[in-house]
Amino acid sequence: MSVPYQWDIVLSMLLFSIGAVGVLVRRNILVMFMCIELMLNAANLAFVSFARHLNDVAGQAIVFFVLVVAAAEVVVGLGIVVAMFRRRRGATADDFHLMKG
Amino acid sequence: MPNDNVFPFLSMLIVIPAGFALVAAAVPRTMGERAQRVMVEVVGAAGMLSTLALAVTMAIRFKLHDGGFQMTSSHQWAPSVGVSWHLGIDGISLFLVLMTAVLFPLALLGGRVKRNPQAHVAWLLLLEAGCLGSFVSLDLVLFFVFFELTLVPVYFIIAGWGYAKRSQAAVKFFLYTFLGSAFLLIGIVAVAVIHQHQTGVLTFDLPALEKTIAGTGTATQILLFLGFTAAFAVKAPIFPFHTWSPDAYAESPTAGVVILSAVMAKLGTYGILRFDLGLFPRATVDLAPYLLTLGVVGILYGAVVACAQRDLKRLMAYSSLAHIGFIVLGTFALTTQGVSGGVLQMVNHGLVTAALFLLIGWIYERRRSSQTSELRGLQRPAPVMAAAFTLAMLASIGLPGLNGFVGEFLILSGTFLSHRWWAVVATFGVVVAAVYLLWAYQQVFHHQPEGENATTRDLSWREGAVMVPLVLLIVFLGVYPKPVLDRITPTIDQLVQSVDQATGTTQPGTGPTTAAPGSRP
Amino acid sequence: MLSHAYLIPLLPLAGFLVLALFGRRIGEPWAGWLGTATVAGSFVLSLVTYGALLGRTGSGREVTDVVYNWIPAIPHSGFQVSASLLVDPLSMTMVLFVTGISTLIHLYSIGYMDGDGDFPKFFLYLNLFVASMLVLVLGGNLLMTFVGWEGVGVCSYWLISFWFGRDSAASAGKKAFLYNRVADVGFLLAMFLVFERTGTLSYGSAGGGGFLGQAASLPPSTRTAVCLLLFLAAAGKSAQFPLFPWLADAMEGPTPVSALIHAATMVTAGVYLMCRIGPLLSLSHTAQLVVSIVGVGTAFVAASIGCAQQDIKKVLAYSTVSQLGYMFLAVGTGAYEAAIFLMVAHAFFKGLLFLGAGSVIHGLHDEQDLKRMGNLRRYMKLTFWTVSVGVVAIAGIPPLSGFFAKGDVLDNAFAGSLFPWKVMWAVGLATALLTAYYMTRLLVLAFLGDDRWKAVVDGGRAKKDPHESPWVMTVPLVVLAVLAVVGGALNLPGHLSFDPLRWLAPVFGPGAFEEHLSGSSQWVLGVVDALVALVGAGVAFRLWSRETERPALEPALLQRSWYLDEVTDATLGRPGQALARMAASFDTRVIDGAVTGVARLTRGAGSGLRRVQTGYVRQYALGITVGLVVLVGYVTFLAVAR
Amino acid sequence: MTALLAATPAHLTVKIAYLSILPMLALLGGALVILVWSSLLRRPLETVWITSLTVLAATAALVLSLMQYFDVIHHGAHVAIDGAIVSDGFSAFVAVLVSAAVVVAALVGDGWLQQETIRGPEFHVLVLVSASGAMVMGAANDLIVVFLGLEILSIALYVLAAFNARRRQSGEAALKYFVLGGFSSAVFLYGIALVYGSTGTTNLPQIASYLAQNYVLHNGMLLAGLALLLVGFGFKAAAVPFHLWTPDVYQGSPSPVTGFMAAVAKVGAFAALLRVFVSSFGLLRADWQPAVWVIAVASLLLGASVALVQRDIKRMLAYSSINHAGFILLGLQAGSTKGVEGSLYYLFAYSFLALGSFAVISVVGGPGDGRHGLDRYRGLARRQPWLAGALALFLVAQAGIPPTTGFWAKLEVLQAAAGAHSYALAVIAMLSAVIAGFFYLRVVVLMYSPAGATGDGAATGTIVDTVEPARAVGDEGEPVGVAPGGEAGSGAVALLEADTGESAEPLVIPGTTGIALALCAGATVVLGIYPAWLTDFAHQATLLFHP
Repeated sequence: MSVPYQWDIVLSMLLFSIGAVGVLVRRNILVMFMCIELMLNAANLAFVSFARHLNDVAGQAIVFFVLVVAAAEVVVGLGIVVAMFRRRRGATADDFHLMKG
Repeated sequence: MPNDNVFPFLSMLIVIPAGFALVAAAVPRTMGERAQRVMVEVVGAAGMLSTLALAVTMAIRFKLHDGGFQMTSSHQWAPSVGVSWHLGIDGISLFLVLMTAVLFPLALLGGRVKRNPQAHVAWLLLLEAGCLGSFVSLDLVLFFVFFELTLVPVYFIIAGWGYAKRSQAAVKFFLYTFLGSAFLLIGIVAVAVIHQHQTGVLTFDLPALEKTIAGTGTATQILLFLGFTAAFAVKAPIFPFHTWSPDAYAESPTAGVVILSAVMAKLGTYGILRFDLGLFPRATVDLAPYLLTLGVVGILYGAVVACAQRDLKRLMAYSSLAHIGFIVLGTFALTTQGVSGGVLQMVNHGLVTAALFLLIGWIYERRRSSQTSELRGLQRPAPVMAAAFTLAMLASIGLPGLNGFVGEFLILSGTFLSHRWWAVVATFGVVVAAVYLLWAYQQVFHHQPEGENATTRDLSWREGAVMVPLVLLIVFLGVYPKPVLDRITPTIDQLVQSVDQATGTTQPGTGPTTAAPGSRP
Repeated sequence: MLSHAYLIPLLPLAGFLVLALFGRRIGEPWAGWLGTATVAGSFVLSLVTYGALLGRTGSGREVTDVVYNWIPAIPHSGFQVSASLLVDPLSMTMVLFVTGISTLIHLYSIGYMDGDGDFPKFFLYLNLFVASMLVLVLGGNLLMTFVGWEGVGVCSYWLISFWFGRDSAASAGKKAFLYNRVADVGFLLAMFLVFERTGTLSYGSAGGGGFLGQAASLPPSTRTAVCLLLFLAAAGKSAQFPLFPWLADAMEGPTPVSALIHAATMVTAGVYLMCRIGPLLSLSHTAQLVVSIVGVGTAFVAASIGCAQQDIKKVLAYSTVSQLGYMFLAVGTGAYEAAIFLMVAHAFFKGLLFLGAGSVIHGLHDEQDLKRMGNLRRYMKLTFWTVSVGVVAIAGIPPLSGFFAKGDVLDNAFAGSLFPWKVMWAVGLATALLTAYYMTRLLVLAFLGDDRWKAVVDGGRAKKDPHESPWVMTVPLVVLAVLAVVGGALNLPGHLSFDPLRWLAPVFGPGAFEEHLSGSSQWVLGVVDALVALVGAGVAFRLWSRETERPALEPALLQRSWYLDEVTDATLGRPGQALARMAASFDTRVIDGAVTGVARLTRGAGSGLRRVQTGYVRQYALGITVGLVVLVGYVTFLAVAR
Repeated sequence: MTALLAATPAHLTVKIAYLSILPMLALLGGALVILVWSSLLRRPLETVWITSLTVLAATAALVLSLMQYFDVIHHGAHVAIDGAIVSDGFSAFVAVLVSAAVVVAALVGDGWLQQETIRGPEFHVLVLVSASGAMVMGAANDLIVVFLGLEILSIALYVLAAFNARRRQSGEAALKYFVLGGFSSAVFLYGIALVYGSTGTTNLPQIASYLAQNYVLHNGMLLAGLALLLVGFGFKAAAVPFHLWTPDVYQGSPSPVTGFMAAVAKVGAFAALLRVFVSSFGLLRADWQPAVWVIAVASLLLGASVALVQRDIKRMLAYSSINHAGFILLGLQAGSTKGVEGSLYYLFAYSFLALGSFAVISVVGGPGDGRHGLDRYRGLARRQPWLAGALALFLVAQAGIPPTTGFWAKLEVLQAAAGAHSYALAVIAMLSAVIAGFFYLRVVVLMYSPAGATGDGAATGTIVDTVEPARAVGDEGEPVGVAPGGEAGSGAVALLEADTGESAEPLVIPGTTGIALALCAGATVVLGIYPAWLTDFAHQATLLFHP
């Protein structure tokens, strides 16, 4: 209770950074998805913390929107991944570079 | 601005060729190739001749002793961006319009193509609309639109009907000019924005802009001047922005090169005269020595390089560089005499180069070559062609009695009044011009012809019919330039006076009582 | 008639136009007769005009005839040029002899050009030439003179390269045009300067508002500059040192052309021009000095070359150059009348000589080498006698015209004080010696000695015997011979009621030099001249009547015209070509190279940048992150910095 | 109708002002109808009907957005749905543009679907949904609504990108687009969070008034949030350095989708970007202008120069779209209403050029939509003069040659840049346009060169000369030959192409694609010759910018 909201923000930033770095360093596409989810949730955490700090309910409502969006995104993303992996089993993100230059 | 005339001459001048271009493009293929060719060429000729008739009517109605714009036509076009359809004609543009209207039908008739005449004719008509539009536009953006519009037809004409390296040449021409226009467009926009900051009105109207821009600071004017001149210098071309021209001229089909060298080059010199002098008088006066130098360098350099050319069309390209140098010289002499000579020379150069390029094109048609090494003794089998070539060549050299001389003389003597030493150096260019042209003539027409050269056909009736008007004009303008000069000089005098007023200078006079020459700073 | 002077040049011009349009259909020989008729008509008209002018006095003898307004008045500078003709004693004298000689040579050409495929075209050019020449001498302002000046130049170009199938003829025509073109720069610059300083280009010498009337009020430097610039033009047209090599090459043209253009008329245009600006020239001693030095120098140099030439026409060509040098000497010493006198006399005897040479060439079936002639007097009697008259005349043996004309020039040089120690006179006298020498050599080699032409095998068969020319060719010979004999009478001082040269004086203005030698000195000088001429002729006769090969007397230096062509080639020709080639390669490599270089650079940048696009999605994400970090870094900087 | 709504008591119900969302509803409704109808039928619905319905829905949306526009003209701008959506000239302009683009995209898609014999309503439904997202972005009055619009737009596009199941590039494109899109969305969302944290609101006008009332110009967190927003927008708008996905995705996606993407996704992204930055963060102009300046310059130059060395037309146009993004950023960088006007005009012009170009490409790509090498365009003018003419027109217009909309677009943004004294930017932009001119022209050259490598010597020389530059570059570097990439069968495909040459199967322009092409070309030329209609529209739209 007595933790200042700034620490929540720092935490969310950390989470966000971990997510971002995860996208950059992990080759497994599913893990990359998870990292993106982590980033989104870091943003959610930030929203909630700010909302509490500002005494504004809107910030908390936003989280629901984000959750829905994230869910939709995952559905589509997984669909694409499945379609891709049906052709090439055990592929990583780095295996897809037909197009470049 | 009120419209001068009940009949919109100038708008029609643009609409007629453009409309005929559409008609020509719409002639169906289904009627058979022969019939289609005839149909298309009739449409082309009808369009160009009616344009010519219109232009002649305008010239007749043109009021003497009036330096201002006549037959103006002003309509809203894109008001929210400050662009209007403002057309007008004065002593500077009148004869360029006439020349354009004369040369297009001749180019069409003289430069017929075998393959796909439909597209050729349609592009030519569109090109004519673009060229005429550029000469009569009094709105900067409108001018730019026409100025750029000309690129596309020329590009397609070169790339479609040109010689071996046509694509390269066409692309080079397009991009080089496009690069120049990029600066012009920025300059145009900047001029309008400055005007807007001062008056709160967004407009590209030339007369309105001249009132404010002519009074802006010299530094600003110089920047804007350079932006405008970049485009014109490339188009003209002025040394050292000319290297597209030998390629483009050499690879163009006959009609293309005639228009390119005779008409479109004038867009550049016309642009300088119309926009640089009117909008940026201070920059003009400050930079005149540099442009004069470029002009003189162009005269000598073009002539010298022409001496080393072995292809008639490339030779003519460098020759044009030299002649454009004369026009630049006259323009930046900033004396009524020099500038008038420059305008006259634009017309003269157009007629003469058109004649020469047509002849070279015909030689190419017969001999499949324009290399001097492969042509020999053509005067024997083709005396009429040789005679026409001689006449055009002598006009190009500046023989008195032919049109090239009067312009050149006015330019040089006008420049001598204000910038003596530039005129002196430029006079030597007159000598070198004779060197390469006579050399080329000797190579191509003299000696004893052998083989194919000996059986070269002389001019056909069609070709003769194309040459006759050019020859008559070349002689007429040399013998009696008065009707032209009478209409040019009032406008030029007004222009030079406005430059003088804006900069607080006076153009030098003549006679024993005047101060030493070169008094203009 | 004075106000209809424009008809004089108009008639040959009309002939030109008719021939240009219908020449081929008119054909031979009627095209020639048409040309001759128009020129003869001009001659008649000029006679009438001349008479009309005689009937007037004082300033009435200067009539300006404005045909039309050529270049209308330009605002501010007031530049305005009319197509105007100036009818005065000087121009009418010129017109008279130009049309007269032209008529004769036209007539001669009908015979000479007989059978040429381009017969009508020859007369076309010839008529245009006459018209231009008449415009030149009648022009009422510098620009009109320039019109004629260039017109005769271009006709000369056409006529020299008339047989353009021969490379040498084509090149010679071009050479002539280019030399003249170089000189024209002087004419143009002079016009600019005159206009700038006086506001007009009209002559108007006797106070007609022209620049000559203002001559006295001009600063000396301007006067000198204008005179020297015009002299440059004159030196080109009249083949003065160092611009004379073209005239020798010009002999490639048909002989009537050489006679008319390159001896009698066109090449004297420079002298005419200098006489025309006499009022100005007389006020500039520097210019006078330059003109006379160049004149006498050219006279001597050309005469020396003439001594070693083998081609009959080249001998005559250098002789012409030399005689023109005399005329400039006269002009330079202020003796304009003497110059005009020599010009007219020279037109007679040099025209005669050329026509005679043409007759020889014609008779020998296009043989021009003196060493392959000989003993022609047996076959071509009339030609021999008329040519002999010409040689005696030009050599300066009394009482033929050459003696009086040349004597006049030398007397003036003797009396003049421009240059110390009579150097001018001495060099002039030496030239006279050479003149007599090489002309006699020509006569001897061609008409005396053995029938050397019989030994020449041309194309496997011996030459046919020479024959005398038809009457159309011999009549002009006879007429000119008569004129060459009696021409000296033109200037017999003060004994006739009408003195055709003295009346020119007003044209030249008050500054013109007036000969003030006593009668006895004139006699002495005349005797010296005659003696010198006889010595020269005698030496030549002795040396050449037996022997035809004397290498010691024909050194390469003289045969090759003092190597002037070689020097020109080395200093201008080849460096010029090298410059053109260098400039062309500079154009493609440097200027165009810069353009393509920019294009290549852009393309290089593109192909470098595309490597960033690796195709790996994680690297793309990295790219976005880098952008993000930079942006955040930037805003952090902003927040901290402020 | 608004009057009626205004009459209802405000406390009883959230004021909806339906007209402001009706265009979106029309699109979504159309999507729903198609979906429901086709699932109710036993047999799959004929594509003709689906297309017709889509066009109908889009046309309805177009009419409704025009009505919205005139409503705004007469009654002024207003907000709706509790301030979440705004109805002003700007949103109406975007709605008009998007719905018109949908009409074209649906027609092009129809032709492509028939060519590929793909049945089913999904393509059109996804297009409609995606477009509604773009429309939402144009009308969004709240950062969260922007985010929602962005996601609606994106998620549908991810699927569309993967739509060509037979091509592996299609899947790869979708994957890359999805991963990177998700990543940037997260960044964008975090940016919203930071802005929310600093200003206490996500409502755009409220942010603006907050900034106006509080002197928070040095708030690091706010600025960081702004930076993150810029990243998110920059990604969707394909601005350097957030552009890296663009070439791959444009190349891999089915051609009609690429066209749609280039047009609508850019419109949505830029619409929101302009509104957020100019209207809400306008006071921070001085802070973001330099960043936008750098991004614009980078986009202009990189887009133009890398496009120069491409040998695949879709990839080339992808880089060209990056270049265009740079031009549109000129308007943003000016930070003025004139700038917004310029950008809007540019978006309008570019959308139809992109749609048209990719429509041609989808036809030329042939069955399988796999052949996009530049060689494919050699001699096209002979085989298909109309197709070649249309593409030439679109390319020339993209180069900015008058009298086409492309020219007026450049004039508009240049005016804006000059008005903001960004002359250096203007010069760089025009230089990049010249570079761009080269590669547009290269395609034109190819199309108008005689077909077949075995033609007469002159013709071959021409082609070699023209394509030479690109080839030379490809050779000197690593073999980055874009031509069918590292694909297994690429060599064979290339060979096949080279062999068949001109005598390949005749190209058939599907009727619907033809109509679409005519629409695009007509818009380009007619609006180029009568520019006043569109310039005034953009001008008015900006004047009626809310607030």
